[in-house]
Amino acid sequence: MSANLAAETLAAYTTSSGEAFQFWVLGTVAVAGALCTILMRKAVYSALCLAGTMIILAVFYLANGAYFLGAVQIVVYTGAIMMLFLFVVMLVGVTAADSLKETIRGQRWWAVVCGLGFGILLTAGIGNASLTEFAGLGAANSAHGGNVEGLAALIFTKYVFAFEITGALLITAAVGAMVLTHRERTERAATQRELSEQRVREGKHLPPLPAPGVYARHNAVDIAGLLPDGSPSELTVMQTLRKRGQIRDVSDEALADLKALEQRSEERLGRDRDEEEANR
Amino acid sequence: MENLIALLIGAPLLGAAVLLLGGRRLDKAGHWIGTLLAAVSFVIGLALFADMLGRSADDRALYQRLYTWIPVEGFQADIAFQLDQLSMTFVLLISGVGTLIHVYSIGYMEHDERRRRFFGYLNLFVAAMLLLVLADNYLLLYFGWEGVGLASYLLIGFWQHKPSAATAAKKAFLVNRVGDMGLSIAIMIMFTTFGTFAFGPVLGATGETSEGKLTAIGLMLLLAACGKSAQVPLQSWLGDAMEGPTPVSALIHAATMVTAGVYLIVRSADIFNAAPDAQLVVVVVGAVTLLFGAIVGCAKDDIKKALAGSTMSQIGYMILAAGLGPIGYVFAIMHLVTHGFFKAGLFLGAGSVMHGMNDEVDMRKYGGLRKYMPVTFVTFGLGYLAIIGFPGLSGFFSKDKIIEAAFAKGGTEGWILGSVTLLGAAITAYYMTRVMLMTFFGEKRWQPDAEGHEPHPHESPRSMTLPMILLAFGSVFAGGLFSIGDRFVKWLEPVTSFEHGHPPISAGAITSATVAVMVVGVGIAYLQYGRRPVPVVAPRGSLLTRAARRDLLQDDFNHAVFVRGGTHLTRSLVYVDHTLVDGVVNGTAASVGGLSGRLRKLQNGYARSYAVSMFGGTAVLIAATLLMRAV
Amino acid sequence: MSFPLLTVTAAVPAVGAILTAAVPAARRTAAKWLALLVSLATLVLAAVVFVRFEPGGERYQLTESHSWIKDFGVRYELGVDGIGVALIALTALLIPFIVLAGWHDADPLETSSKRWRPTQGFFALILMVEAMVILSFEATDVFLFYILFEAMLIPMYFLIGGFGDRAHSGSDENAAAQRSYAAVKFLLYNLVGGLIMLAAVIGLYVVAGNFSLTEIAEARANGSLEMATSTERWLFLGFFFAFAVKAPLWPLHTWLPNAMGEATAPVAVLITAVVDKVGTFAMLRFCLGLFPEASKWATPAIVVLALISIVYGALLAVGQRDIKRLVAYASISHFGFIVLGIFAMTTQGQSGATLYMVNHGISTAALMLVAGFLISRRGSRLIADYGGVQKVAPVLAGTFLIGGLATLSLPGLAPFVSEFLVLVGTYARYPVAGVIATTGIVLAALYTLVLYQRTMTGPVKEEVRELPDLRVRELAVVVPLIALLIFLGVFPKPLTDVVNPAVQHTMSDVQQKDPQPEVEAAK
Amino acid sequence: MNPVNYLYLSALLFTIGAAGVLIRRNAIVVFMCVELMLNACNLAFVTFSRMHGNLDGQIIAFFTMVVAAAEVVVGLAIIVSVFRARHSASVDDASLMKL
Repeated sequence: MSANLAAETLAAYTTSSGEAFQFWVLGTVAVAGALCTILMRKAVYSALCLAGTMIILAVFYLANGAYFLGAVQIVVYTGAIMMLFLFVVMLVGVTAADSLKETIRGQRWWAVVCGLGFGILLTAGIGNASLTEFAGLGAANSAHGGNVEGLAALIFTKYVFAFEITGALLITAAVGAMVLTHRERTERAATQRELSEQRVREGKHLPPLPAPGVYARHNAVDIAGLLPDGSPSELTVMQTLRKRGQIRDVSDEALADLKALEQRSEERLGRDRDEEEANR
Repeated sequence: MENLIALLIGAPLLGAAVLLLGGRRLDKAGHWIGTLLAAVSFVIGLALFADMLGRSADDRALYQRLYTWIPVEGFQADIAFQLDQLSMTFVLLISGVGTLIHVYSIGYMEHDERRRRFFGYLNLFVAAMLLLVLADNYLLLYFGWEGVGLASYLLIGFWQHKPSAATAAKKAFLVNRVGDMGLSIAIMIMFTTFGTFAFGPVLGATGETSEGKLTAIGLMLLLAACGKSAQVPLQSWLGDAMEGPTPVSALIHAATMVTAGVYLIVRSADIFNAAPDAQLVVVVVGAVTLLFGAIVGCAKDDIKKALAGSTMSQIGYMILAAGLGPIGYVFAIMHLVTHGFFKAGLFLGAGSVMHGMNDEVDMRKYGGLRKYMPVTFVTFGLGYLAIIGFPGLSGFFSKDKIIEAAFAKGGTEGWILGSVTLLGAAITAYYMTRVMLMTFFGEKRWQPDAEGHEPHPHESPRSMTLPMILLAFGSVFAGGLFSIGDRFVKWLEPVTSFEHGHPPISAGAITSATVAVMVVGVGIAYLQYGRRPVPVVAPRGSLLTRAARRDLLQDDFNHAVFVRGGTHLTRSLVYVDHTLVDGVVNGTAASVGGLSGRLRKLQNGYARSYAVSMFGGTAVLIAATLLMRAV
Repeated sequence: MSFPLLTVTAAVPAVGAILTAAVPAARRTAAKWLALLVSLATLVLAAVVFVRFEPGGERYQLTESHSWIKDFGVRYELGVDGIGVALIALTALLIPFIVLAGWHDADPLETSSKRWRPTQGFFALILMVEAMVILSFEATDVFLFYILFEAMLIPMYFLIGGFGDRAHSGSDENAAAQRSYAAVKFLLYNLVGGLIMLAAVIGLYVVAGNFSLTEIAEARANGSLEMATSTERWLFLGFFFAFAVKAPLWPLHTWLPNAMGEATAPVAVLITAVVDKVGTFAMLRFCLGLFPEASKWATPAIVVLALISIVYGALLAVGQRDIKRLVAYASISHFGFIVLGIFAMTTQGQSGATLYMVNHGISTAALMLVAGFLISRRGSRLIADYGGVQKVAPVLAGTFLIGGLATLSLPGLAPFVSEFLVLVGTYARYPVAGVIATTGIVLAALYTLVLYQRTMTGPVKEEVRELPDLRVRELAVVVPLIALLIFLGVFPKPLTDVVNPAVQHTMSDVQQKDPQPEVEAAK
Repeated sequence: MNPVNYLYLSALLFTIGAAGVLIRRNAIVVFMCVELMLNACNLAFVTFSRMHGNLDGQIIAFFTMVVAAAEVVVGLAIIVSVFRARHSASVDDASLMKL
C-alpha cells in the first residue's frame, strides 16, 4: 500500500528514469504503430497497429497518473471500439487491400505540406510555451482518496450536466446506429420461382450461373472458371467476393498450368508412345 | 379693422375650397358662389380703403399677424399681413377687376361643363394674388407668388384635352419656376445677410450691408420679376399662355399676375435704390422687353397673341419705370393700374369677339365687326384709345409720365431711354390700330369652318358686356382721376418715396412728342390696313416680320438649346446611369461571378480535399496565433 | 419600472405580423382586416408617444434599458428624441394607408391552390417591416440598431421579390426575372452596406468598449474617450457608407429604381417613404452623434454627392418612361436634399432635413399610391400608354396633381417648408451649393409636370376611356394624405416643436453654430 | 525527463493521424486515423492534467472517449450502410457534393 502510494507520489511529482526509458521505448513503438496504421494497405493490419498504439497510450496514461483513464482506454478503446472496427472490416472485406495510389491531383503533396507545417507549428508552439515546471497529480488524486474518487467527485458535481448529456448522446448514437444499419423488410421476399420468372422476363442468364473453377484443379471458390476459349469468367465467382475484388486472377497462371499439364501429358504420352514404339 | 385683412384672402380661398371639393352638386350654383366671394373680397377691400383714407398719410399701413408659419430656431417665418397704400392699390385692382371678370366668365363659360371648376380656379387665383400683395415678408410673398403660378397653370391648361393648352400650361409653370429660383435665392441671400426676410427689417437695414450683396439680391429679384412678368429673357411663356380661356388671359395675363414683377421691384425699392447696377439692369430689361413685345405684337395675326405682345411691352414700360428709381416707382404703379383697366377691357373685348365668332382667333378672318357687336366695338375702342395714349384717356397720363421720367434719368442714358419709350409708343399705336382695323373695320372676311358652320357674329350677353363697359369707364377716366392734383403720387409717396424728375426738355415738349409719334403710328397702320383690304392668308412678309411672328426666334432658341439639349442630356444620363453607374456595379457582380466560377472548381466533391483545406486553415490559424504571441 | 411604451409600440406590429401570418388560408379578408387593425393600433400608440414626448425635456425620453449580451456590453436600450418621434409618427401613420392601398395586391390568382396564402404573408411582412423600422428609430444601442438595420432587409426582400407589380410590359417570366433581379439587387446593395457597417460597429466597440450611443456620445463630449483622427474617420466612413446605400445617395442609388419599379406601389412606398428614412435618420443620429469631427471633415465631399444626387436624380426622372421609376428617381433627388440639409450643419438645414424626411414620406406616398391605382387600372407602367385620364377620372387626376405639386415643393404643401429650410440652411454655409440645389426646384417642376401632362391631359386614349375613377377605399387612402400635406404645409408647428430641440442637441454634438447674419455680426 | 515530451508525442501522433485522413481513401482507415487524432488529444489532456495538478483534464479526456465511442458507433453504421448501397468503402466514391 505504501509502495503504491509512493509510486503515485513519484508519478505525480517527478519523472523517474524508468519512466523516461519507458517513454522512449514505447513512444517509438507508438509512433511506428501510428505510421503503420496509415501505411498498411489492408484495413485489418491498420486496425491492429492502431490497437497497439492505443494500448501504449493506455500505459502512458497510467504513467501520467491517470489510472482510471488508463483502464478505460484499454477496456473501451482497445476492447470495444477497436473490436467494432474489426467487425466492420470483416463485413466490408478483411483481405481487401487498398491501392495507395493517389487519384486526386496534388492531394498527397498538399497533405504532406500541411502535415509537416502543422507538426512544425505545433512543436514550435509547445516549445514556445514555458512548461518546464509541473505540479503533479498527488494532491489532486489524494483529495478524495484516489484518482477514481477524484474523477467521480468532479463528474457528479461540476460536470454533472455534461455527463448526463453525454449519456443522452450515447443513447442517441446507439439508436442512430440501429436506424442506419437496420433495414426493415417492407415487402415479402421473392421466392425462387418469382426470381426465375423475373430472369426470364429480363431475358438474361436463363440457365444457372456457371460454377467456379470448372476447369481448375481445385474447387476454390475465389478462382474464376475458364471459358472454353481459356479466358476466365468473373461470373463464376460469387458476388460477394467479386464486390470485394477478391477474385484470384488466375487466368495466366491457369493457362500456364494448362500448358504445363499438356506438355507433361505430351511428354508422358510421347514417352509412352516412344516406349510403345520402342516396344513395338 | 386690421382683422379684416385675412378675410380679404379668406373669402376667395373659401370659394376655391368649396367649389373644388364640393363636387357635381354645386355645378348649378358654383359660378354664383365664386363671383359672390370675389365680390365680398372687393367689398372688404373698399371698406378697408375707406378706413385707410380716414387716417393720416403716415399712419395708413395696417398689420395683422396670424401665427408663426415655420418656427425654427433663428428662422421665423410668420403668416402676417401688411396693408399699406401700395398693397391697397393692388387689392382694389385685383378684387375689383377680378370680380368683373368673374361676372364676365358667367356668360363666357356658360357652355363649359367644367364651369364650377373654372370658378374654383379663379377664386384660388384671386386668393393667391391677394396673398402675394398682402404678405409682410418675402417668404409669404413667395407663397403667393407660387400660388398664382399654380392658378395660372391650372387656368392656362383648363382645356386640358387640347395638347397645346397642356403644353402651354407646363411651359408657363416651368419658365416661372426659373424666375422663382431667383426669388428663392434672393430670400436666401437676405436671410444670410439680414437674418430675416420680413419687409420692415430687410428694407430698413439696406444701409448696413455691402452694395454687392444688394446688387445680387436685386438681380435675383429681377430674375423673379422677369419670370412672372414675362420680361426678356423669360418672356416666352406669355404668348402660349393665351391658350387659356379669355377671361383668364384678361385677369391673369394682362391685369394682375403678370404685373406682380413690377410690384416686387417697387416693393423692394430700398434695395434697388441702394444698388444702382441692379437698377441699370432693370431698366435695360424693361427697355428691351418694351420693344420686343411691341415688335412681336405687330406681327401676330392671332388677336390674343397680339394683345399678349402688347402686354409684354406695356409691362416693359412699368419695369423700366420701376428701374428709374424714386422718379419712376409711382408712375410704374399708375401705369400698372390703368393698364389693368384697359388691357383687361381689351381682352374681354377680344373674348367677346371670339365668343361671337365660334372661337376664331385669327384677325384676318374678322373684319367689319363693328356693325355686329356695337357694345364690344365701343368698349374695345375706348380701351384702344387708352392704350395708344390718346390725350385725355388713362393711358395718356400714365405713359406720358413714364416717358418723362425716362428722359429725366439724365445724361445719355436718359436720352436713350426716352427715345426707346417714344419709339415704343409709336409702335404701340401702330399695332393696336392694326388690331382695331383688322377686327372691326373693313370688309367681312370670315368663312365657313371645316364643318361648314358659318359664324354668326352677335353681341355677347349682358353678363359679358357689363364688365366690359365698367372697364371702359376705368380706361377712360382712371388716368385723369389719378393725375389731377397728383393724387396718385401723394397716395403712394409715403410707401415708395417720390422725387420729381427733371427732364432735360420741357414736359410740354415731351407730351407733344408723345402725341406726335402716336399719330404717326396710327397713320402708318391706317395706310397699311385701313386703306387696303387685308389679305385672308398672311403674306410671307419681311425677315423681321417672319421672325416676329415666331416671337423673334426666342422660342426656337429655347427649343434648340434647352429643350433639345435637355432631352439629349437626360437621355444620355439615362444611358450613363444604366451602363456606367449600374454597369460598374453589375461589372463587379459579373467579375465576382467569374471568380467564383473558377473557385467553384476547387469544390471537387472529394471530402479529402476539403479536409486538406480545413487542415491547412487550422495550420494558418495556429501560425497566426503564434505570430501574434511572438509580437 | 414605468410602462415600456416604446417596446410595446414596436411589439404590437410584430405580434400582429405573427397573428396575421397565422390566419387560415381561406380567411384572407380576415387577415387584411387584422393587419389594418394592428396598424391602426400602432398608430394610436405612436400618437401616445408623440403626446407623451416633452419637447423641452431630456434629450432621450421614454427610455428603456435592459442587459442583453453581457459579455459585449450589448444592451436593449431604447429612447426617442424629437427626430425619432417624428419618424415613428410618420411610419405608424403611413402603414395603415399602405395596407389599405395594397388591399388587393396580394390576392391569389384564381387558379392557384387553396392552401396558398400569399395575402397573409404580404400583410404580415408589411407589419414586420413596420415593427423593425419603429424599433430602429428607438434604438439607442448601436448593436441593436445594426441588427434591426440588417434584419429589415429580409421582409423587404420577400416583399419586393415575392409580390411584384402585376402591371408590366413583357411576358410573365420576364416580369418574374426582372422582379427577382430587383429584389436581389436591393438585398446585395444593402448587405454590402451593412457588412461595411458591421466592421465599423466592431471597430467602434474596440475603441469605445460598449455600444451605448448615449454613453459614447457623452464620453466623447467630455473628453474621456479619445479617438485618433484616422480611426474616427474610418469608422465614420463605415457607418456612412451603409446609410448612403440605404438613403440612397449617388452613386449608390441604382437599386432604388429597380426595386421601386418592380415592387407593388404600396411596397414601393414602404421602401422609399419608410425604410429608406432609416438611412438618413441614422446619418443624423449615428454619424453626427458619434463622429462629429469626422462628419465635419467629410462634409465637403458629402455635400457634393448630395448635390449630384439632387440634379442627377431629377434629370434622370425627366428621362424615364416608366411612371414608378420616375418617382424613384425623384426620390433620389429628394434624398439628396435631405442629406444636404443634414450635412449643412445649420439649424435650418437639419430641421429642414428632418421635416423633409416626414414630408417626403407623405408626399411620395400620396403620389406613388395614386400612381399605383392608375397603373392597376390600365395594367401598364409606361407613361406613353396613358393620356387624357383627367377627362375620364378627374378625381384621380386631381389627387395625382396634388401629389405631384407636393413633390415639386409648391408652397402651401408640406414639402415646401422643409425644402426651403434645407436650401436656406445650406446657403448660409455653402452659398454655391445652395444655388446649385435651387436648380432642383426647376427640374422637379419639369419632371412632375411632364409626367402629369403626358398621362393626364391631352386627347383621351382609347385604352383609358373606360378607366373608373377612384373608389371609396382608394379615396380613404389619398384624402387623409393630402389633407395632411396641406395641414403641415401651412401649420408645421406641431412637427417643428418636436424636432427643434433635437436639432439643437445635434448641433451641439457637432459643436457647430449657425453662421451669424452679416448685419447682426457687424453689430 | 520532462513530461512535455508527452506533448511532443501527442503532436506527432496527431499529425500522423491527420495525414492519414488526408491520404487514405478507405473510409474505415480514415476513421481509424480520426480515432488516432482523438487519442493524441487525450494524451495531451492527460499530460496537462498532470502538469497543472488538476483532474479536469482527465475529465475532458474521459468525455472525449465517450463522445468518440458514440461517434464511432454512428460513423461505422454510416460506413456500413454506404457500403451496402454503393458496394464501396472509398471516401472518393462519395463525391456527389461537387457542382
